Amino acid sequence: MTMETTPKQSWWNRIAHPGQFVTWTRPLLWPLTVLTALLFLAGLYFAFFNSPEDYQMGDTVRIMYVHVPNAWLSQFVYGVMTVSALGTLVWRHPMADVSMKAAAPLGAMFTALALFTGALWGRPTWGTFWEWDGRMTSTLVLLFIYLGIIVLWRAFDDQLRAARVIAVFTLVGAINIPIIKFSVDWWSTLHQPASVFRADGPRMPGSILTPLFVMFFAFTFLFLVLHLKAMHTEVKRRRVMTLQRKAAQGVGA
Amino acid sequence: MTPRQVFPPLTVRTDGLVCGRGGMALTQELTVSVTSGQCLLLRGPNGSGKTTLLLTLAGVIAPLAGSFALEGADREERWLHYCGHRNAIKPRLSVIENLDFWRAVNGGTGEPTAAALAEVGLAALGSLDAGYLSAGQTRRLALARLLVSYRPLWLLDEPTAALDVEGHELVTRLIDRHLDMGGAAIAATHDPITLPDPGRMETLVLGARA
Amino acid sequence: MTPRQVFPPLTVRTDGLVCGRGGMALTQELTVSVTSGQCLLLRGPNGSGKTTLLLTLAGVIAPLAGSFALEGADREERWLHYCGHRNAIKPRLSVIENLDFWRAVNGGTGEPTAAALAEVGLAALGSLDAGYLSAGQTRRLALARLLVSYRPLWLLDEPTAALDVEGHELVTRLIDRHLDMGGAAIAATHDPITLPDPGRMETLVLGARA
Amino acid sequence: MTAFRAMLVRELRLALRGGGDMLTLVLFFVIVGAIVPFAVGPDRELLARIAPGMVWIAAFLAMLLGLDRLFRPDHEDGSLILLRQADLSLSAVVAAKLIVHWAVSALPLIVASPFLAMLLAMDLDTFWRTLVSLALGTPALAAFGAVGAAVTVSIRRGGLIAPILIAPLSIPVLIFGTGSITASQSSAALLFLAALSLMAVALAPFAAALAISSGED
Amino acid sequence: MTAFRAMLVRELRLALRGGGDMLTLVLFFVIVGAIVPFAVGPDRELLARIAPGMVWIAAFLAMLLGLDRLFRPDHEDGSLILLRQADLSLSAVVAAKLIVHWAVSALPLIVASPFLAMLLAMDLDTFWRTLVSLALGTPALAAFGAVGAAVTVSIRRGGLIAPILIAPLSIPVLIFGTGSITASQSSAALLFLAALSLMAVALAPFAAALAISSGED
Ligand code: HEM
Ligand SMILES: Nc1ncnc2c1ncn2[C@@H]1O[C@H](COP(=O)(O)OP(=O)(O)OP(=O)(O)O)[C@@H](O)[C@H]1O
Ligand SMILES: Nc1ncnc2c1ncn2[C@@H]1O[C@H](COP(=O)(O)OP(=O)(O)OP(=O)(O)O)[C@@H](O)[C@H]1O
Ligand SMILES: [Mg+2]
Ligand SMILES: [Mg+2]
Repeated sequence: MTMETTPKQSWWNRIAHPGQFVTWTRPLLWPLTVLTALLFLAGLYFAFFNSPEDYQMGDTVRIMYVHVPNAWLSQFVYGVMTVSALGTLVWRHPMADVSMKAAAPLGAMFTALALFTGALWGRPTWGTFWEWDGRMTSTLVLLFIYLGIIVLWRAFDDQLRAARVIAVFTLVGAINIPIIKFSVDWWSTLHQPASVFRADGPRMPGSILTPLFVMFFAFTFLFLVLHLKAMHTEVKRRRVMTLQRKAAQGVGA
Repeated sequence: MTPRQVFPPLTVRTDGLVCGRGGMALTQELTVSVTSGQCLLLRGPNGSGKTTLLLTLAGVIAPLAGSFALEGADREERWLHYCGHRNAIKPRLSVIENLDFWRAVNGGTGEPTAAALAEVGLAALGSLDAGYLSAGQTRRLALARLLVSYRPLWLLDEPTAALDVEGHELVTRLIDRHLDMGGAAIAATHDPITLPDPGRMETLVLGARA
Repeated sequence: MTPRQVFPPLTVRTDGLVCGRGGMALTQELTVSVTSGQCLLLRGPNGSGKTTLLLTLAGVIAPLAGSFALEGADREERWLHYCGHRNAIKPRLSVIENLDFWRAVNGGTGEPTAAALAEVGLAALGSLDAGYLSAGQTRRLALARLLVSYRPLWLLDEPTAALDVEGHELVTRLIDRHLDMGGAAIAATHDPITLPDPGRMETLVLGARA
Repeated sequence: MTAFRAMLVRELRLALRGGGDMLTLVLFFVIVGAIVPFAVGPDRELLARIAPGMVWIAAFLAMLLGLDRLFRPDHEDGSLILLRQADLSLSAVVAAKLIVHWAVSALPLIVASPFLAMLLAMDLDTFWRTLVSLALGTPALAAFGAVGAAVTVSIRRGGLIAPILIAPLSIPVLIFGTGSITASQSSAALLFLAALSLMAVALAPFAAALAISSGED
Repeated sequence: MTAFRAMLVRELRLALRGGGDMLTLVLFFVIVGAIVPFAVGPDRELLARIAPGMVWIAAFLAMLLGLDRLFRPDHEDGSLILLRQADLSLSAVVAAKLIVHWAVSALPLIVASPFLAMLLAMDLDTFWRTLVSLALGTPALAAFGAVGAAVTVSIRRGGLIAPILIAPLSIPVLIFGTGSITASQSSAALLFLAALSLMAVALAPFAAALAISSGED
C-alpha cells in the first residue's frame, strides 16, 4: 500500500494515509463509546421498565427491541460494505478496503444476532425456532453471503490484492440481494407457512416505538464504534505483517 | 522477407520505478528508457526481481512506486508480448492449434503459423499433441507466438531456458530481427545473449538477492 | 563435513537400451556404463530423447528394447534421485516444510534440512511460502532435495535450468561432492558442466532431432 | 477466423478432449435422480411433487462440478497473463468461456433430463415445463458460477469457496426455476427466470473480467 | 517423523491452507443443505422425508468436487514421479491421501449435519441414524473415488473411464446409505455399508497405486 502523500491535502487525502487515518480518528473513539453506552442504558431502561407488555406476546415482545435493530443493521452493514467496495474500485481509496474488511465480520455478527433473537422470539410465538418465513429466510441468505465474504478474506494471503477482487464480489452481491429478497418473498407467499406471525401485524403504539428507536440508534452507534476499532486493528496488523516480511528478508541480505 | 521498420518509433521510459512482491521492494528506483532498435538485458542473481520487473511492465503487478510509460505507440492497440517462465501451451491441442489460437487472439498481424513453426524448428511436429513436446520444443513453440503477431515491445523472461545451442542462436536471431523492424526488447537472462551489433544492447544488473 | 565414500561401489549398465515415446524410438541402441565416481553428461538437441532416457532409467517409461541394470546396490532400498524439468515444489507449504517432507519420505539419511537449505543459498527464505519463490530459487530448493537423503545414483535433467552464474557453480560443486562420496550421476544439460577433474566426466551425445 | 470464434473453438476443444467432465456431470445428474426415490420411498405422487425441485437441485449441483476448470488451468499455465495482453478484451474472453461452459455443462443436463423425468415419475406436461425452465435458467447459473470462479481463481485452492459464494446468488434461479414448473403463476416465474438469466449473462463477463484482472498473478 | 505421518501432515496442510479450511468445508454443506427448501418448498414434513437423500447427495458431491485435486496436482508438478522413488510405498502414499481426502470431505459433513438436521427439519432419531450411516458409508465413496482419480491421471483419456468406474460403485453406497436412514430394516443396510467400506478401503490403495505406477508419465 503506497501512495504519494503530498503535503497539505484535503481531509479526504489525509485519511487516505492509514497512519494518519488512525491518528485522526482515534480521538473520536472514546466519545462514541460513551455515547453508545448512554444510549443503551436509556434504551434498556425504556425497554424493560417503561413499555407495556404485548397483548398477545406478553413479555417476549421485549425481544423485539434487540431483534429489530439487529435485523436492520444486518442490511445497513452490507450497505457500508458496498460503499467501501465502490471506494476501493472507483476511487482506489486505501482506507476503503480496510473498512470493507473490518465490516464483514460485524455484519455477520449482527445478522446472526437477528436470526438468533428472531429464533428466540419464534419459539414462544410460533412454537418453533425456525420457520421458512420470507424475511427470516432472506436474512439467513444474507448471513451466508457475509460468511462467504469472510471466507474469501481468509483465503487470500495478499490482502492488498484481495481487496479489489472481494470488492467486485461485494458489488455483485449488492446487486443480487434485492433480487434474492424479492424472490424469497415470492417463494414464501407461494407456499404460505402454517401460522406465521406477521411481524408488522400489530400497529405499534408510541410506548413501543420510543424504546425501539432508542435501541435502534444504540445499536447503530455500537456498530460505528466497533467498525472504527476494527479498522484501527486492521491497519496495525498490516504494518506488523510488512515489518515481519522485511525482517524475514533482511536476514538474507 | 520481413519488412524493415514496421513499428512506429517508440520509447519505454520508467522513472523512479520500484517493483516488488507482497508489498516489499525488490528493486531500487529504476529510471531507464528503451527505444526502438534497442534491447535491454536484465541480469542479476536468482530472486533479484527480474521476473517481477517484467510482470510490472506487463501491467500484471502494480508498481510499489514510480511509474512507467510507453511513448510513441497509440494507446488503444496492445503493444507488448510477454514470454514468461510458464509457456502457456495447452496439452490436448496440437502444436498448430495452439499457435493458431494465439495468432487469432492477438490479431494475426505477423507471419503465418506454418512459417513461424518452421522458423523455430517445429515444422515437423505441427500435428503432434503439444503435451508431448519436450521442454525445449515447448519453449520454441512459446517463442513462435512472438512471431505470428507483431508487437513493438517484447518482454522475455529467460527466453533461452531449456533451449539447445542452436536454440540460443535462434533467440538471438529473432531478437535481432525484431530490433531491425524497429521493435524494442527487454530480456531477463542468465546465460549471455550477444547480438551481432553490441551497440544495440544495454545491460541492467539488478541487486543481489535480498 | 560429508563422509567420503559412503556408497558401496556400483555400476549402472545399459545394454542395447532403446528408449522412445509413443512407441517411436528416440535413441539408437545405447550400451553404456556409469560407475561410482563418474558423471555421464547427456547432450543433444531439443527433443533428442534426453529426458526420455532419464525417465526410462528412473523406471517411469518402459524401454522399447534392451535393458538396464544397477549392479552393486542391494535391491530393496531405493537407489536413485530423479530431478526433472518439473520441480515438484508445493506452493502453500513453506520452503522448510517442502524439504522436510521429502526428507521424511525419502528416509532422511542425508544432511539436516537447515544445512541443505544453507548449502543451496535459501537459508534466509526457509519460512517463505514456496509458491513465492522465483524460478531459480525453486530450482535450488529442488536441488536441496538431493542432499537431505543420500542415494547413490543421481538422474539430473538440466540441473542448471533457471540458475544464475553462482548457481552453476553450486551444481558443479554438488555433483563433484556426490562423486567424491562414491555416487554416480547422469545429467542431461545444454550449457556445459565442467567438473574440476575432467577425467570423471563422460559425454553421450544423443541423435539429432527426429 | 475472428478472435472471439478462435476463443470459442479453443475452449470447446479443450472441454471435449478433456474427457470425462461432461460424462461425470450427466452421471451425477442422473444419480441424484436415482437416489431420491430411495429417500422418499415409492410414493409416486409425492415423487412427482418434489420432482421439479430435485431436477433443479441436481442441475445446480452438477453445474458446480465443472467450475474449477473454468479459469484455473489458464491461470496456472500462464495463459491468463497472456490473455490480458490479447487484442480480445478480457470480458470477451470470459464471455466465450461462459458460453462454452454452458454448452458443455448445461446442455448435457437438458439432454439427460428425460431420464430424470422417468425416474421421478413426471408427467409429460411437467417434463416440458422442466425443459423450458432449465433452458431459461441454466445460463444464469453458469453466469454466477463464472463470477465465483473468477473471484477465486487467484486463490491457490479456491475449490470449495466458489460454491459457497455462488449458492446464495443462485437461490433466485432455483426458486423461479421450480416455481415456473409447479406454481400456479408459472408464466410469471418463467419471465423472472429469463430476465434473471439475461441480466446475469450480461453482467457476469465484466464482473469476472474485473475480478481476474485485479487479482494479480 | 515417520514417512507415513509426513505424508499425512503434508496432505492435510495442502488441504487446509488457502481456502480449504474447516469453516469453508462445513459452510459448504450447510449451504448445500439450505438450498434444498428453496427448490422443494418449505413444507417441513416433506423436507424431513427427503433430508436423508439430500445429505447423502451432498456427501457425494463433496467427494466428487475433491477428487480432481487428489492426484492431479502431484501428477502435474512431477511429485508423483518422485513419490514412486520414495522409501514410502506408493500404496501407502495413496492410503494417506485417501485418509486425508475423507477427513476433509466427509468429516466436515458430519460436523455440519446438526445444522442440516435443523434446516431440513429432521427429527432427532433420523439425525442419529444419518450420522451413523454417513460415518459408515463415506469411506467407501472416498475409496472408489480415489481409484477413479488414479485411473484418470495415469491413463490419457482416463477422464472418460473414471466416472463410469465411480458411478456404478457409488450408487449402491448411496442407496444403502439413504436406505439405512429411512428403511425399516436399517440395521441390515448399515451392516452392508460397513462391509462395503471395509472392503473398499482395504483394496483401494493397492488398486490406485497399481494404476498410477503402470501409467506412463
Ligand atoms: C429467525 C427469525 C427471524 C428473522 C431472521 C427475522 C428477521 C427480521 C428482519 C430481516 C426484519 C426486517 C427489519 C427491517 O425491515 O429493517 C425483522 C423485523 C421484525 N421482526 Fe423479525 N425475524 C425473525 C423472527 C421474528 C419473530 C418470531 C417475530 C415476532 C414474533 C418477529 C417480529 C419482527 C418485528 C415486529 C419486526 C419489526 C417490524 C418490521 O420491521 O416490519 N421477527 N425481522
Ligand atoms: N509475497 C511475497 N512475499 C515475500 N517475498 C516474495 C513474495 N513474492 C515473491 N517474493 C520474493 O520476491 C522475489 C521474486 O523475484 P523474481 O521472481 O522477480 O526473481 P527473478 O529475478 O525472476 O529470479 P529468477 O532469476 O530465479 O527468475 C523472490 O526473492 C521471492 O522470494
Ligand atoms: N506420444 C508421442 N508420440 C510421438 N512423439 C512423442 C510422443 N511423446 C514424446 N514425443 C517426442 O519425443 C521427444 C521427447 O524428447 P525428450 O523430452 O526426451 O527430449 P529432450 O532431449 O529432453 O529435449 P529437451 O532438451 O528439450 O528437454 C520429443 O521430440 C517429442 O516430440
Ligand atoms: Mg524469474
Ligand atoms: Mg528434456
